Amino acid sequence: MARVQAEPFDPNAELAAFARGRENVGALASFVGLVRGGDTQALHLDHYPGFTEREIARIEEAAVDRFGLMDALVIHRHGTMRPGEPIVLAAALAAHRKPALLAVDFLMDYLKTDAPFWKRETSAAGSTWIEPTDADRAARQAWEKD
Amino acid sequence: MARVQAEPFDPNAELAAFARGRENVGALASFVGLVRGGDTQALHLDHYPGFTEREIARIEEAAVDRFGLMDALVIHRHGTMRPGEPIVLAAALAAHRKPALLAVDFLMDYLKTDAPFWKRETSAAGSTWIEPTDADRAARQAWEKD
Amino acid sequence: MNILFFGRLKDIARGRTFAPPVHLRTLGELRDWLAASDDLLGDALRAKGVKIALNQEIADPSRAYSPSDEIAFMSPLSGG
Amino acid sequence: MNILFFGRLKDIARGRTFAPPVHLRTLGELRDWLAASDDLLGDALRAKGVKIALNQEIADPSRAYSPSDEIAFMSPLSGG
Repeated sequence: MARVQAEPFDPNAELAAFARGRENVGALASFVGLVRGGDTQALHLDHYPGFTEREIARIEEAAVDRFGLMDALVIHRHGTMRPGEPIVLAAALAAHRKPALLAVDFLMDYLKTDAPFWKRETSAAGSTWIEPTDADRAARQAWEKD
Repeated sequence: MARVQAEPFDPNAELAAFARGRENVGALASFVGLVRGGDTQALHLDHYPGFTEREIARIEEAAVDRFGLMDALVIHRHGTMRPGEPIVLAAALAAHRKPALLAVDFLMDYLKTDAPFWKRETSAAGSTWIEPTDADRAARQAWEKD
Repeated sequence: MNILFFGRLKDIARGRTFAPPVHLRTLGELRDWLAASDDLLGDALRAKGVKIALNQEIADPSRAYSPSDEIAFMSPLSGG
Repeated sequence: MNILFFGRLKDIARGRTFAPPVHLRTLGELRDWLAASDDLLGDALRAKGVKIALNQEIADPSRAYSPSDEIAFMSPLSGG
């Protein structure tokens, strides 16, 4: 399931709902990305309504197919977030451990470079756009070689 | 924190407590291993009281050092578990995504081969010991090459 | 035609509306026409990693568009 | 001396207590003496991946032990 929302969410409540009532699951892997503190006062994420949701659903489907998952979950916020707040939750349910962990890594690499979001950070020094680094692109490309 | 207990636990409540009140965390990765259903009626895990806790703490420390984690968490059950129940929770808090995900993979690989647990499965056909496979050992050894 | 800008490009376009001439045919021609209208916008449109979406699908600059299309110029994505 | 068995070895030892002769000195000698007491236990003690712990530390068969030690023979571990 792919969800994009402005409202804060509780990753643990979402994970509990995601895993509830499943049969034969052996592995649940998950990742929560949070707004780091330090200099950051706020993080702003723009999205492209409609397109963003569809691209995330496409990334999820790719993960489910590639790793033989029982299910995948991505919840991604847009709008303004404060330090400590969750930005993104990615989770994978599988029969076994390795596919579940690999799938979460894959989901995050693809979300980083392929999901239509634009990230701006506000600190005391002002507001700056954050764009993907070469390392982000390399991580995404490594999956294409396998 | 390393905990070994006979009582069932709620992975999401544990994750929430683990992440609560942290400063400057950007990434929380986690893995929950559950008793698979199918033929399995119950899973029994023996441990070596004292030794098991210490070995898990040692594996956690290795993960914290190696990946520069802010903290690591392992909760592992012993005793008798039913399908659907969590066996193990491993989690890592870090500033960034990749170290958190790698640390969880590392924790699970080491728990599998180095933590003093012995696993027996009960099905309609009887009760059998489950021992680590060559693949488990290879996964553990791959970390030593890096 | 609905022209959208995202990320850094949105800041630079600043809500302006553009009325591209009717003789333009491809997304690349539209991009070049927009770039010529403003140096800052031109630099940003030619930056590494800028993508174009035609009706919410990533599209090549060689693709033709029609007046009813939704066209988005997108700065490098940064989700996750 | 406290001798413990874990995993498959525990099933085979079945709660028996062992009184090894006092002339034994190393963990390896103790293992061989236990193995000689019972074919099934012997096979299981020589299986791949069996480890010995001396006072809750993994130890080599060449290590000497004393009567007050806790010694554990452990079938291959399977946590996680």
